[in-house]
Amino acid sequence: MAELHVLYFAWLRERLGRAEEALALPAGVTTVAALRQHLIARGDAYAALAEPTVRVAVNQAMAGPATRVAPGDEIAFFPPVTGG
Amino acid sequence: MAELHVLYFAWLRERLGRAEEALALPAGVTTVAALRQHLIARGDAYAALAEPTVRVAVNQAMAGPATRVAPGDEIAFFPPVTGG
Amino acid sequence: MAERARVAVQTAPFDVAVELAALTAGRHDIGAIGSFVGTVRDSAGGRRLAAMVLEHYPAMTERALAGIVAQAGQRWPLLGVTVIHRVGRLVPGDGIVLVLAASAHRAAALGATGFLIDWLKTGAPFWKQEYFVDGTSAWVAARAEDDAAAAAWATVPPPAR
Amino acid sequence: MAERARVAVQTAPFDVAVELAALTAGRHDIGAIGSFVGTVRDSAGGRRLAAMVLEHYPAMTERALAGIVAQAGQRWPLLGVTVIHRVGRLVPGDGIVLVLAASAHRAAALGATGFLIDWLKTGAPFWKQEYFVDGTSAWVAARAEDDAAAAAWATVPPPAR
Repeated sequence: MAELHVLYFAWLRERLGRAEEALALPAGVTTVAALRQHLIARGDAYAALAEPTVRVAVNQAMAGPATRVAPGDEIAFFPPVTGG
Repeated sequence: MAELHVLYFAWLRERLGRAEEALALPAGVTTVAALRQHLIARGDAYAALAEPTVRVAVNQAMAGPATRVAPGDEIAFFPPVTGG
Repeated sequence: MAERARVAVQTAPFDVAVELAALTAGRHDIGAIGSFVGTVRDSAGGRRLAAMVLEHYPAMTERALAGIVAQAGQRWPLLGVTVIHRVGRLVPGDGIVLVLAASAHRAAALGATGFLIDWLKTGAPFWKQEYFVDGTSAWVAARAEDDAAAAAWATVPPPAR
Repeated sequence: MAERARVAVQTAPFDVAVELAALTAGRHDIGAIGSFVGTVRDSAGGRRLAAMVLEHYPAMTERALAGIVAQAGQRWPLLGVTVIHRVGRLVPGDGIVLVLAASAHRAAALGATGFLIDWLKTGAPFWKQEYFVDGTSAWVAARAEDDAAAAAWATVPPPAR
Protein backbone atom coordinates (compact mmCIF):
# COMPACT_ATOMS: atom_id res chain seq x y z
CA MET A 1 0.00 0.00 0.00
CA ALA A 2 1.53 3.30 -1.11
CA GLU A 3 0.46 5.06 2.04
CA LEU A 4 2.23 6.81 4.87
CA HIS A 5 0.88 6.68 8.38
CA VAL A 6 1.40 10.16 9.83
CA LEU A 7 1.16 10.92 13.56
CA TYR A 8 1.06 14.22 15.45
CA PHE A 9 1.72 14.73 19.15
CA ALA A 10 1.26 17.33 21.88
CA TRP A 11 0.50 20.86 20.69
CA LEU A 12 0.91 19.84 17.04
CA ARG A 13 -1.90 17.34 17.52
CA GLU A 14 -4.03 20.09 19.05
CA ARG A 15 -3.31 22.65 16.33
CA LEU A 16 -3.99 20.18 13.55
CA GLY A 17 -7.05 18.84 15.29
CA ARG A 18 -5.98 15.29 14.60
CA ALA A 19 -3.64 12.68 16.06
CA GLU A 20 -3.02 10.79 12.85
CA GLU A 21 -3.85 10.53 9.20
CA ALA A 22 -3.19 8.23 6.26
CA LEU A 23 -1.46 9.94 3.38
CA ALA A 24 -0.81 8.71 -0.13
CA LEU A 25 2.90 9.18 -0.70
CA PRO A 26 3.01 12.27 -2.95
CA ALA A 27 4.90 11.94 -6.22
CA GLY A 28 8.52 13.06 -5.89
CA VAL A 29 8.52 12.94 -2.09
CA THR A 30 11.33 10.69 -0.92
CA THR A 31 12.70 12.47 2.17
CA VAL A 32 11.48 13.84 5.49
CA ALA A 33 12.24 17.39 4.32
CA ALA A 34 10.17 16.98 1.16
CA LEU A 35 7.26 15.44 3.07
CA ARG A 36 7.35 18.27 5.59
CA GLN A 37 7.29 20.88 2.80
CA HIS A 38 4.43 19.03 1.15
CA LEU A 39 2.38 19.14 4.35
CA ILE A 40 3.24 22.79 5.10
CA ALA A 41 2.03 23.66 1.57
CA ARG A 42 -1.45 22.50 2.58
CA GLY A 43 -1.63 25.78 4.51
CA ASP A 44 -3.82 26.67 7.49
CA ALA A 45 -2.95 24.70 10.59
CA TYR A 46 -0.26 22.75 8.75
CA ALA A 47 1.88 25.86 8.85
CA ALA A 48 2.69 24.70 12.39
CA LEU A 49 5.00 22.10 10.85
CA ALA A 50 7.25 24.95 9.71
CA GLU A 51 8.11 25.64 13.36
CA PRO A 52 11.85 24.84 13.41
CA THR A 53 11.71 23.04 16.76
CA VAL A 54 9.33 20.39 15.41
CA ARG A 55 11.02 16.98 15.35
CA VAL A 56 10.36 14.03 13.10
CA ALA A 57 10.59 10.29 13.67
CA VAL A 58 10.43 7.70 10.91
CA ASN A 59 9.33 4.24 12.00
CA GLN A 60 9.81 5.21 15.66
CA ALA A 61 13.38 6.40 15.27
CA MET A 62 14.49 10.03 15.29
CA ALA A 63 15.00 11.27 11.75
CA GLY A 64 16.71 14.18 10.01
CA PRO A 65 15.68 16.16 6.93
CA ALA A 66 17.46 13.74 4.62
CA THR A 67 15.97 10.57 6.09
CA ARG A 68 14.19 8.57 3.38
CA VAL A 69 10.47 8.01 3.53
CA ALA A 70 8.84 5.10 1.70
CA PRO A 71 5.37 3.63 1.39
CA GLY A 72 4.24 1.93 4.58
CA ASP A 73 6.41 4.13 6.84
CA GLU A 74 5.12 5.59 10.09
CA ILE A 75 6.08 9.27 10.22
CA ALA A 76 5.61 11.22 13.45
CA PHE A 77 5.83 14.99 13.95
CA PHE A 78 6.18 16.38 17.45
CA PRO A 79 7.60 19.19 19.59
CA PRO A 80 10.77 18.64 21.62
CA VAL A 81 10.12 16.03 24.29
CA THR A 82 9.49 17.07 27.90
CA GLY A 83 9.30 13.84 29.89
CA GLY A 84 11.35 12.72 32.86
CA MET B 1 41.46 17.26 85.88
CA ALA B 2 44.77 17.18 83.98
CA GLU B 3 43.78 14.06 82.10
CA LEU B 4 43.29 13.18 78.48
CA HIS B 5 40.67 10.72 77.41
CA VAL B 6 42.24 8.64 74.66
CA LEU B 7 40.22 6.41 72.31
CA TYR B 8 41.30 3.78 69.79
CA PHE B 9 39.22 2.37 66.95
CA ALA B 10 39.19 -0.54 64.51
CA TRP B 11 42.49 -2.41 64.14
CA LEU B 12 44.26 0.03 66.46
CA ARG B 13 41.82 -0.93 69.21
CA GLU B 14 42.52 -4.60 68.52
CA ARG B 15 46.30 -4.21 68.45
CA LEU B 16 46.36 -2.19 71.65
CA GLY B 17 43.85 -4.46 73.32
CA ARG B 18 41.88 -1.51 74.57
CA ALA B 19 39.26 0.91 73.30
CA GLU B 20 40.16 3.76 75.62
CA GLU B 21 42.35 4.91 78.40
CA ALA B 22 42.77 7.89 80.69
CA LEU B 23 46.17 9.50 80.44
CA ALA B 24 47.73 12.18 82.62
CA LEU B 25 48.87 14.88 80.22
CA PRO B 26 52.64 14.32 80.08
CA ALA B 27 54.85 17.31 80.85
CA GLY B 28 55.84 19.19 77.73
CA VAL B 29 53.17 17.58 75.54
CA THR B 30 51.04 20.30 73.95
CA THR B 31 50.39 18.99 70.42
CA VAL B 32 48.98 15.93 68.71
CA ALA B 33 52.42 15.12 67.28
CA ALA B 34 54.04 15.21 70.71
CA LEU B 35 51.30 13.08 72.26
CA ARG B 36 51.65 10.54 69.47
CA GLN B 37 55.43 10.34 69.98
CA HIS B 38 54.92 9.97 73.71
CA LEU B 39 52.58 7.01 73.17
CA ILE B 40 54.80 5.38 70.52
CA ALA B 41 57.69 5.59 72.98
CA ARG B 42 55.80 3.24 75.28
CA GLY B 43 56.81 0.53 72.81
CA ASP B 44 55.19 -2.85 72.16
CA ALA B 45 51.74 -2.52 70.64
CA TYR B 46 51.89 1.29 70.78
CA ALA B 47 54.33 1.13 67.85
CA ALA B 48 51.15 0.79 65.77
CA LEU B 49 50.58 4.52 66.29
CA ALA B 50 53.65 5.15 64.14
CA GLU B 51 51.76 3.81 61.12
CA PRO B 52 51.55 6.92 58.91
CA THR B 53 47.95 6.29 57.86
CA VAL B 54 46.70 6.56 61.46
CA ARG B 55 44.47 9.61 61.87
CA VAL B 56 43.78 11.68 64.95
CA ALA B 57 40.72 13.56 66.13
CA VAL B 58 40.71 16.03 69.00
CA ASN B 59 37.36 16.58 70.65
CA GLN B 60 35.59 14.81 67.76
CA ALA B 61 37.13 16.95 65.04
CA MET B 62 39.87 15.82 62.66
CA ALA B 63 43.23 17.10 63.83
CA GLY B 64 46.69 17.58 62.37
CA PRO B 65 50.12 17.10 63.98
CA ALA B 66 50.15 20.72 65.20
CA THR B 67 46.68 20.64 66.76
CA ARG B 68 46.91 21.61 70.46
CA VAL B 69 45.99 19.15 73.15
CA ALA B 70 44.95 20.29 76.60
CA PRO B 71 43.72 18.68 79.82
CA GLY B 72 40.19 17.35 79.44
CA ASP B 73 40.48 16.77 75.71
CA GLU B 74 39.17 13.65 74.03
CA ILE B 75 41.86 12.33 71.66
CA ALA B 76 41.00 9.54 69.21
CA PHE B 77 43.41 7.52 67.08
CA PHE B 78 42.06 5.49 64.19
CA PRO B 79 42.78 4.11 60.72
CA PRO B 80 41.33 5.82 57.64
CA VAL B 81 37.56 5.53 57.71
CA THR B 82 35.79 2.93 55.56
CA GLY B 83 32.08 3.60 55.98
CA GLY B 84 29.46 4.35 53.37
CA MET C 1 23.96 -5.03 29.44
CA ALA C 2 22.18 -4.95 32.75
CA GLU C 3 21.36 -8.42 33.98
CA ARG C 4 17.93 -7.26 35.09
CA ALA C 5 16.28 -4.60 32.99
CA ARG C 6 12.71 -3.53 33.58
CA VAL C 7 11.10 -0.77 31.55
CA ALA C 8 7.48 0.27 31.95
CA VAL C 9 5.17 3.06 30.87
CA GLN C 10 2.05 3.10 32.97
CA THR C 11 -0.79 5.23 34.30
CA ALA C 12 -0.63 3.55 37.72
CA PRO C 13 1.64 4.88 40.48
CA PHE C 14 4.94 3.11 41.04
CA ASP C 15 6.04 1.76 44.39
CA VAL C 16 9.72 2.42 45.02
CA ALA C 17 9.96 -0.23 47.72
CA VAL C 18 8.44 -2.91 45.50
CA GLU C 19 10.74 -1.97 42.62
CA LEU C 20 13.83 -1.92 44.84
CA ALA C 21 12.92 -5.33 46.23
CA ALA C 22 12.38 -6.76 42.74
CA LEU C 23 15.69 -5.35 41.54
CA THR C 24 17.71 -6.79 44.39
CA ALA C 25 15.78 -9.99 45.25
CA GLY C 26 18.13 -12.91 45.69
CA ARG C 27 21.12 -10.84 44.60
CA HIS C 28 24.16 -10.52 46.83
CA ASP C 29 26.54 -9.16 44.21
CA ILE C 30 24.91 -5.71 44.25
CA GLY C 31 26.73 -3.21 46.42
CA ALA C 32 25.12 0.04 45.31
CA ILE C 33 21.76 1.20 44.07
CA GLY C 34 21.26 4.71 42.74
CA SER C 35 17.78 6.00 42.29
CA PHE C 36 15.92 9.01 41.05
CA VAL C 37 12.28 9.89 41.57
CA GLY C 38 10.73 12.78 39.71
CA THR C 39 7.54 14.22 41.17
CA VAL C 40 4.92 16.77 40.17
CA ARG C 41 5.49 20.15 41.82
CA ASP C 42 2.62 22.43 42.77
CA SER C 43 3.87 25.45 40.88
CA ALA C 44 5.43 26.16 37.50
CA GLY C 45 6.64 29.51 36.29
CA GLY C 46 5.10 31.15 39.35
CA ARG C 47 1.64 29.72 38.68
CA ARG C 48 -0.19 27.21 40.88
CA LEU C 49 -0.45 23.85 39.21
CA ALA C 50 -3.65 21.81 39.51
CA ALA C 51 -2.62 18.84 37.40
CA MET C 52 -0.32 17.64 34.67
CA VAL C 53 -1.19 15.38 31.76
CA LEU C 54 1.54 13.28 30.21
CA GLU C 55 1.19 12.09 26.63
CA HIS C 56 3.56 9.76 24.82
CA TYR C 57 4.15 7.94 21.55
CA PRO C 58 3.76 4.34 22.66
CA ALA C 59 5.42 2.51 19.78
CA MET C 60 8.45 4.77 19.97
CA THR C 61 8.62 5.02 23.76
CA GLU C 62 9.27 1.36 24.10
CA ARG C 63 12.13 1.45 21.61
CA ALA C 64 13.59 4.63 23.05
CA LEU C 65 13.58 3.36 26.63
CA ALA C 66 15.10 0.02 25.67
CA GLY C 67 17.77 1.89 23.71
CA ILE C 68 18.60 4.20 26.60
CA VAL C 69 18.85 1.30 29.03
CA ALA C 70 21.12 -0.58 26.61
CA GLN C 71 23.38 2.46 26.30
CA ALA C 72 23.66 2.71 30.09
CA GLY C 73 24.56 -0.98 30.20
CA GLN C 74 27.37 -0.40 27.72
CA ARG C 75 28.80 2.47 29.76
CA TRP C 76 28.66 0.96 33.22
CA PRO C 77 28.85 -2.58 34.64
CA LEU C 78 25.22 -2.63 35.76
CA LEU C 79 23.57 -5.53 37.52
CA GLY C 80 20.06 -4.19 37.12
CA VAL C 81 18.10 -1.22 35.80
CA THR C 82 14.50 -0.17 36.31
CA VAL C 83 12.86 2.68 34.42
CA ILE C 84 9.19 3.47 34.99
CA HIS C 85 7.54 6.48 33.42
CA ARG C 86 3.96 7.41 34.13
CA VAL C 87 1.52 8.86 31.62
CA GLY C 88 -1.97 10.31 31.94
CA ARG C 89 -3.21 12.75 34.56
CA LEU C 90 -1.02 13.43 37.60
CA VAL C 91 -1.44 15.87 40.47
CA PRO C 92 1.15 17.64 42.65
CA GLY C 93 3.06 15.17 44.78
CA ASP C 94 2.54 12.29 42.35
CA GLY C 95 5.56 10.40 41.08
CA ILE C 96 6.29 10.90 37.37
CA VAL C 97 9.38 8.84 36.77
CA LEU C 98 11.50 6.30 38.61
CA VAL C 99 15.02 5.27 37.70
CA LEU C 100 16.95 2.60 39.60
CA ALA C 101 20.44 1.45 38.68
CA ALA C 102 22.27 -1.31 40.56
CA SER C 103 25.94 -2.16 40.39
CA ALA C 104 28.71 -3.57 42.51
CA HIS C 105 30.01 -0.06 43.24
CA ARG C 106 28.55 3.38 43.75
CA ALA C 107 30.19 5.28 40.88
CA ALA C 108 28.48 3.07 38.30
CA ALA C 109 25.13 3.11 40.10
CA LEU C 110 25.01 6.90 40.48
CA GLY C 111 26.54 7.58 37.08
CA ALA C 112 23.97 5.41 35.32
CA THR C 113 21.13 6.96 37.33
CA GLY C 114 22.13 10.46 36.21
CA PHE C 115 22.68 9.34 32.61
CA LEU C 116 19.29 7.64 32.42
CA ILE C 117 17.31 10.58 33.78
CA ASP C 118 19.18 13.07 31.59
CA TRP C 119 18.38 11.01 28.50
CA LEU C 120 14.79 10.35 29.53
CA LYS C 121 14.28 14.10 29.58
CA THR C 122 15.57 14.59 26.04
CA GLY C 123 15.41 11.31 24.18
CA ALA C 124 12.10 9.67 25.07
CA PRO C 125 8.84 10.79 23.43
CA PHE C 126 6.89 12.15 26.38
CA TRP C 127 5.14 15.52 26.50
CA LYS C 128 3.77 17.31 29.54
CA GLN C 129 0.79 19.63 29.56
CA GLU C 130 0.29 21.69 32.70
CA TYR C 131 -3.18 22.63 33.98
CA PHE C 132 -3.17 25.58 36.32
CA VAL C 133 -5.46 26.46 39.21
CA ASP C 134 -6.48 29.60 37.29
CA GLY C 135 -8.05 27.45 34.56
CA THR C 136 -5.36 27.93 31.95
CA SER C 137 -3.12 25.25 30.54
CA ALA C 138 0.16 25.11 28.67
CA TRP C 139 2.46 22.57 27.09
CA VAL C 140 5.77 22.44 28.92
CA ALA C 141 8.57 23.87 26.81
CA ALA C 142 11.75 21.87 26.42
CA ARG C 143 14.64 23.35 28.38
CA ALA C 144 17.95 24.07 26.72
CA GLU C 145 19.71 23.01 29.91
CA ASP C 146 18.15 19.54 29.62
CA ASP C 147 19.57 19.14 26.14
CA ALA C 148 22.93 20.34 27.44
CA ALA C 149 22.85 17.83 30.30
CA ALA C 150 22.13 14.94 27.95
CA ALA C 151 24.65 16.10 25.35
CA ALA C 152 27.35 16.42 28.00
CA TRP C 153 27.37 12.64 28.38
CA ALA C 154 28.65 12.32 24.83
CA THR C 155 31.85 14.03 25.97
CA VAL C 156 32.31 11.81 29.03
CA PRO C 157 34.32 8.73 28.16
CA PRO C 158 32.82 5.51 29.45
CA PRO C 159 34.54 4.58 32.72
CA ALA C 160 37.09 1.81 32.91
CA ARG C 161 35.40 -1.53 33.53
CA MET D 1 20.30 24.34 54.73
CA ALA D 2 17.90 21.53 53.96
CA GLU D 3 14.45 22.20 55.33
CA ARG D 4 14.16 18.62 56.50
CA ALA D 5 17.33 16.97 57.67
CA ARG D 6 17.34 13.55 59.27
CA VAL D 7 20.56 11.84 60.31
CA ALA D 8 20.64 8.49 62.07
CA VAL D 9 23.15 5.84 63.03
CA GLN D 10 21.42 2.62 63.93
CA THR D 11 21.75 -1.15 64.13
CA ALA D 12 18.22 -1.67 62.77
CA PRO D 13 17.54 -1.96 59.04
CA PHE D 14 16.23 1.12 57.26
CA ASP D 15 13.08 1.13 55.16
CA VAL D 16 13.54 3.17 52.01
CA ALA D 17 9.79 3.53 51.45
CA VAL D 18 9.21 4.83 54.98
CA GLU D 19 12.09 7.29 54.67
CA LEU D 20 10.94 8.52 51.25
CA ALA D 21 7.44 9.02 52.58
CA ALA D 22 8.72 10.93 55.61
CA LEU D 23 10.91 13.14 53.44
CA THR D 24 8.13 14.08 51.05
CA ALA D 25 5.02 13.97 53.26
CA GLY D 26 2.84 17.01 52.71
CA ARG D 27 5.41 18.59 50.37
CA HIS D 28 4.46 19.60 46.88
CA ASP D 29 7.48 21.79 46.17
CA ILE D 30 9.78 18.80 45.74
CA GLY D 31 10.30 17.82 42.12
CA ALA D 32 13.25 15.47 42.41
CA ILE D 33 14.59 12.96 44.91
CA GLY D 34 17.97 11.36 44.46
CA SER D 35 18.85 8.35 46.52
CA PHE D 36 21.68 5.99 47.16
CA VAL D 37 21.56 2.64 48.94
CA GLY D 38 24.78 0.83 49.78
CA THR D 39 24.47 -2.89 50.46
CA VAL D 40 26.72 -5.69 51.68
CA ARG D 41 28.11 -7.80 48.82
CA ASP D 42 28.80 -11.49 49.20
CA SER D 43 32.41 -11.32 48.10
CA ALA D 44 35.38 -9.08 48.69
CA GLY D 45 38.78 -9.42 47.06
CA GLY D 46 37.70 -12.74 45.60
CA ARG D 47 36.76 -14.22 48.98
CA ARG D 48 33.25 -15.20 50.06
CA LEU D 49 31.92 -12.89 52.71
CA ALA D 50 29.89 -14.27 55.61
CA ALA D 51 29.29 -11.02 57.47
CA MET D 52 30.53 -7.52 58.05
CA VAL D 53 30.78 -5.66 61.33
CA LEU D 54 30.62 -1.89 61.33
CA GLU D 55 32.16 0.07 64.16
CA HIS D 56 31.96 3.83 64.65
CA TYR D 57 32.94 6.66 66.97
CA PRO D 58 29.54 7.78 68.20
CA ALA D 59 30.37 11.22 69.56
CA MET D 60 32.19 12.16 66.39
CA THR D 61 29.81 10.47 63.94
CA GLU D 62 26.97 12.72 64.95
CA ARG D 63 29.05 15.85 64.39
CA ALA D 64 30.54 14.58 61.15
CA LEU D 65 27.17 13.66 59.65
CA ALA D 66 25.57 16.93 60.66
CA GLY D 67 28.53 18.78 59.15
CA ILE D 68 28.31 16.89 55.86
CA VAL D 69 24.58 17.49 55.59
CA ALA D 70 25.11 21.20 56.29
CA GLN D 71 27.76 21.38 53.56
CA ALA D 72 25.39 19.78 51.06
CA GLY D 73 22.73 22.32 52.02
CA GLN D 74 25.16 25.14 51.30
CA ARG D 75 26.00 23.78 47.87
CA TRP D 76 22.52 22.92 46.62
CA PRO D 77 19.01 24.29 47.24
CA LEU D 78 17.83 21.20 49.09
CA LEU D 79 14.35 20.73 50.48
CA GLY D 80 15.23 17.65 52.50
CA VAL D 81 18.07 15.27 53.28
CA THR D 82 18.10 11.88 54.97
CA VAL D 83 21.28 10.03 55.92
CA ILE D 84 21.06 6.70 57.73
CA HIS D 85 24.15 4.62 58.42
CA ARG D 86 23.95 1.23 60.02
CA VAL D 87 26.45 -0.20 62.49
CA GLY D 88 26.90 -3.63 64.02
CA ARG D 89 26.75 -6.98 62.25
CA LEU D 90 25.41 -7.10 58.70
CA VAL D 91 25.17 -9.97 56.22
CA PRO D 92 25.25 -9.99 52.40
CA GLY D 93 22.22 -8.25 50.96
CA ASP D 94 21.74 -6.03 54.03
CA GLY D 95 21.56 -2.28 53.56
CA ILE D 96 24.52 -0.37 55.00
CA VAL D 97 23.78 3.24 54.17
CA LEU D 98 20.90 5.28 52.79
CA VAL D 99 21.15 8.79 51.38
CA LEU D 100 18.12 10.73 50.16
CA ALA D 101 18.28 14.29 48.82
CA ALA D 102 15.20 16.21 47.71
CA SER D 103 15.09 19.40 45.70
CA ALA D 104 12.92 21.20 43.18
CA HIS D 105 15.10 19.96 40.33
CA ARG D 106 17.11 16.87 39.49
CA ALA D 107 20.60 18.35 39.20
CA ALA D 108 20.57 19.41 42.86
CA ALA D 109 19.02 16.16 44.06
CA LEU D 110 21.49 13.93 42.24
CA GLY D 111 24.47 16.20 42.87
CA ALA D 112 23.82 16.25 46.61
CA THR D 113 23.27 12.48 46.68
CA GLY D 114 26.68 11.88 45.09
CA PHE D 115 28.38 14.45 47.30
CA LEU D 116 26.91 12.98 50.48
CA ILE D 117 27.90 9.40 49.74
CA ASP D 118 31.40 10.42 48.61
CA TRP D 119 31.92 12.30 51.85
CA LEU D 120 30.35 9.59 53.99
CA LYS D 121 32.98 7.22 52.64
CA THR D 122 35.89 9.45 53.59
CA GLY D 123 34.77 11.90 56.26
CA ALA D 124 32.63 9.96 58.73
CA PRO D 125 34.22 7.76 61.41
CA PHE D 126 32.98 4.30 60.42
CA TRP D 127 35.13 1.21 60.03
CA LYS D 128 34.23 -2.09 58.39
CA GLN D 129 35.56 -5.47 59.36
CA GLU D 130 34.86 -8.32 56.96
CA TYR D 131 34.31 -11.89 58.13
CA PHE D 132 34.85 -14.48 55.46
CA VAL D 133 33.28 -17.89 54.94
CA ASP D 134 36.74 -19.43 55.34
CA GLY D 135 36.86 -18.22 58.95
CA THR D 136 39.30 -15.37 58.45
CA SER D 137 38.55 -11.71 58.94
CA ALA D 138 40.08 -8.42 57.88
CA TRP D 139 39.56 -4.72 58.35
CA VAL D 140 38.57 -3.05 55.11
CA ALA D 141 41.36 -0.83 53.79
CA ALA D 142 40.51 2.71 52.73
CA ARG D 143 40.57 3.12 48.96
CA ALA D 144 42.57 5.90 47.34
CA GLU D 145 39.79 6.31 44.78
CA ASP D 146 37.33 7.13 47.55
CA ASP D 147 39.59 9.92 48.78
CA ALA D 148 39.92 11.14 45.21
CA ALA D 149 36.13 11.13 44.71
CA ALA D 150 35.57 13.18 47.86
CA ALA D 151 38.45 15.54 47.15
CA ALA D 152 37.15 16.15 43.62
CA TRP D 153 34.16 17.99 45.09
CA ALA D 154 36.50 20.68 46.39
CA THR D 155 37.29 21.56 42.77
CA VAL D 156 33.64 21.69 41.69
CA PRO D 157 32.23 25.15 42.20
CA PRO D 158 28.84 25.19 43.93
CA PRO D 159 26.10 25.47 41.27
CA ALA D 160 24.25 28.69 40.65
CA ARG D 161 21.22 28.90 42.90
